[in-house]
Amino acid sequence: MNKLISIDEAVDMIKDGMTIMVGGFLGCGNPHKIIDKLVEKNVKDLTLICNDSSFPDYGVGKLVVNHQIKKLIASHVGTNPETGRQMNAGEMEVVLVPQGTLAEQVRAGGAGLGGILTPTGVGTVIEEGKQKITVDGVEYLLEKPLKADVALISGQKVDKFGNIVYFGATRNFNTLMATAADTVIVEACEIVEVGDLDPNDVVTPGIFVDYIVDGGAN
Amino acid sequence: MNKLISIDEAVDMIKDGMTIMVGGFLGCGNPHKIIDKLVEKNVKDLTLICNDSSFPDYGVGKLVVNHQIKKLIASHVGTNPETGRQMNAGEMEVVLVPQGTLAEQVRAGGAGLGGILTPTGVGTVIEEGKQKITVDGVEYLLEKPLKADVALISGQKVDKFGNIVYFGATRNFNTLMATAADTVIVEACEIVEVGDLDPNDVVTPGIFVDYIVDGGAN
Amino acid sequence: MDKNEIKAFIAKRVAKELKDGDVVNLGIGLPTMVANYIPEGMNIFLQSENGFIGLGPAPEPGKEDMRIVNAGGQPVTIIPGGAFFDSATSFTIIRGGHVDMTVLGALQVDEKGNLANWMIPGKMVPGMGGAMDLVTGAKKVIIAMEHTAKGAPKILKECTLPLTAAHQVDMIITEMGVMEVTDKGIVLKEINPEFTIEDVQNSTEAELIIAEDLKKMEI
Amino acid sequence: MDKNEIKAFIAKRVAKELKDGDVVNLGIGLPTMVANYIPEGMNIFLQSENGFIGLGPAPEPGKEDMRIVNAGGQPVTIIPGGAFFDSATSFTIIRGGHVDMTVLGALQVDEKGNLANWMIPGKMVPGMGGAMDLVTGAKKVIIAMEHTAKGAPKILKECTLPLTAAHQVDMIITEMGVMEVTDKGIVLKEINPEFTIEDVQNSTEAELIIAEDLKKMEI
Repeated sequence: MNKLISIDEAVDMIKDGMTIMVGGFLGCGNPHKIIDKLVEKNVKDLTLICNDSSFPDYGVGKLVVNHQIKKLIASHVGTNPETGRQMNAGEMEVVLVPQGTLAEQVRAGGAGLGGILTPTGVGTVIEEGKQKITVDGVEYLLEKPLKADVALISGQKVDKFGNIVYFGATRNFNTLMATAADTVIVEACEIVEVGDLDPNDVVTPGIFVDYIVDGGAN
Repeated sequence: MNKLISIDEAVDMIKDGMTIMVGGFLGCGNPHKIIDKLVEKNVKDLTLICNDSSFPDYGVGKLVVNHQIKKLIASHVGTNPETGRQMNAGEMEVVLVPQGTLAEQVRAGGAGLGGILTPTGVGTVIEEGKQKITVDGVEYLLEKPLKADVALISGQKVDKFGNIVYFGATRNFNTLMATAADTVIVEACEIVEVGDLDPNDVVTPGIFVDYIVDGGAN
Repeated sequence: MDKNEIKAFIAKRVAKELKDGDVVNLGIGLPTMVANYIPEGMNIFLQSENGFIGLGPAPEPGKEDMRIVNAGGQPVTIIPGGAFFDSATSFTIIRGGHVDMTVLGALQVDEKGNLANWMIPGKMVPGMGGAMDLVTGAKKVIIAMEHTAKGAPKILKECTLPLTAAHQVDMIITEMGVMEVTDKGIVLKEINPEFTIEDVQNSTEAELIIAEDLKKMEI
Repeated sequence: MDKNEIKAFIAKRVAKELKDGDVVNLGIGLPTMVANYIPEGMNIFLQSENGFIGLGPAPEPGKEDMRIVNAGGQPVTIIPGGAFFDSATSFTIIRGGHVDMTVLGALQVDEKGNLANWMIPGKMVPGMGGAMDLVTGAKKVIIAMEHTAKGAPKILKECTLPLTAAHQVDMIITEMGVMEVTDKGIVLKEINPEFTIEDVQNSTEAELIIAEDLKKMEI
């Protein structure tokens, strides 16, 4: 039951062609050390599920710049010009999803739901190819769950069982992605002993977490 | 912006025939002082959405014993014999819902979703009268959102803006119901000043809470 | 064996199914007793659907805190490394496949893996609580129960009571043996040496398939 | 008025729509400036869709913490009484109707209340971020923008760019006036005295309905 592994061991679990989820919002809450190692090891053809593609030199943006992403599922790509370039050049497939829908899709994947009905996107191009379902006279889009092979998340304080406490705005998609992948790896700013976290304060229970990497203060 | 009111003022907002949600699980996390006052004022014909009907002499169970509930939506009623008696005698309508579905229905109500698709209940009597939707070859039940006129919840530490921190297993449906009613009233075990709670520790943000009642230690 | 010995025997055999690191949800009654027989040194994380993981033993008398109770409303404790959460998270864990094993009792279970344990129409309608989600979402569903109810079989060709879930039961453990529910039917894998195969079949409505390597049921 | 004065003028007029206790989400750019003009003594709770409520001003130089940033990734602060949460909770607030008002810019807006502000096909495809949810879920949607783009109308009979949301815009505030989107069309409710009704109509493709009690736009 030792969940502590090295960054190398963590990145070795990520193979060419895998689907990965990465927590974070414009880099805030990205697991930066793991991403840097992923760039170094140059794992290819990844499908990346992330809120955004961050900036070219910050967080997940580096994976795009290094041409490691085959397909990106995100809500916003405007802060990384390289994403737009690769998208327009046909080098990378980009699926744009409303942010609240993306959050619910990841959550549904983790919660064993077959999907959720959202009013967001009705009457827009977002509804193309999707089932529309009317409930009590109102139209909704059926949005399907998302899952991944590996979720790479970050936490502020993490105990050795994987219980996570977050700080500030780093939480974003990290809590959701922790539930929705076959393998969940958390990069911890600080690792503490089991029992050091108040069970009332834990945000992500450790049962969701498979491995812990010491990321040091970010 | 003063959200602090008396228990009398709180209960005066609940009128005969209203739909109320009450947080708690077999009484744990029920807003006990508000419930006692509701019994005293004898508000009638309520539709109650709660995980269960607790015990006859504890929490929401008292509302059942006092014949104040016209319709109960719950996942479990076995600990309160009076619920079964009224149900069998046709004095109270009882809708039994799987607990995880009830949680998602309340959450969907608060989150503006048109519903969720769950595998729970497929092939059982629970699917009667419900839309079945197949996603990627798997059958799910479409479960609709639930909302209420008033949500009565309880919190451990509550600041004067309504930010809530919970203790132990009292959390259960309280977080969800805080999002899903027109008026949300929290019974606080302890009331603290704005700024006393760490924004990283808040579980229910104060914007969801309309009124705060001082419940004292439960 | 008397009633209590039978229950303890079943609970002990269920405990042998546990694997280190498992997240487990135990139903009320006999299944709860499984917690007493977790092998030494094994880390098992008991989930309580009312809102936490890391269910510990009952508190010492006088130390009860009614804010920390199990899904039956009884005061309990939480172990170091545990965590409290709300009902949506609790059922994300349950429905989302994050519970490795759930152990539940049954009124009836059948050869298709159907389970009925939440109501007897017109007589007992306590509600399903979290059982429907548990049986649907847990990776492994074990039914732990006495083999018959007052002599009447509970393991049937087809359940007659309203179902808790269809096609979800993986294993049935009784005082008579250990059975696996397969596509072909119910396979008797282990037998309590106090009984013959005929005894077990006579107490079972469903036709049992006898495992080629039928073993002695040991605890 | 120069560009900056125009923007400040619009932001000041938007600020007059705020009510004590409102939960407000401000888009990037001009809408963000509204925060500078919140009336004294009024409690407004700014929601940041990346995960908190109680958005405060930029920190002092040297006190930036990259773990506390706004939806544009810029370091900010949180006010006392604020709270951090995850993206699911953030959009429960947004989609669930718990945001009283959102203020956003537009590429195009039309007389049916349709809004286009997230892409120009083949040219600019930044993604919708949280805008589609905000426009769908907020109780009141205000478009705050310059009335025209390089002289070309942005308030149209029908949007030609891909929509952000259909039928959701409640109010349009520009340097020329304040308009309400109604079932009958766009009603000019206030006019900046620097302009005539003809000026405003000439800068607007949609046919304006002039309010009977047309008022002077004041800030």
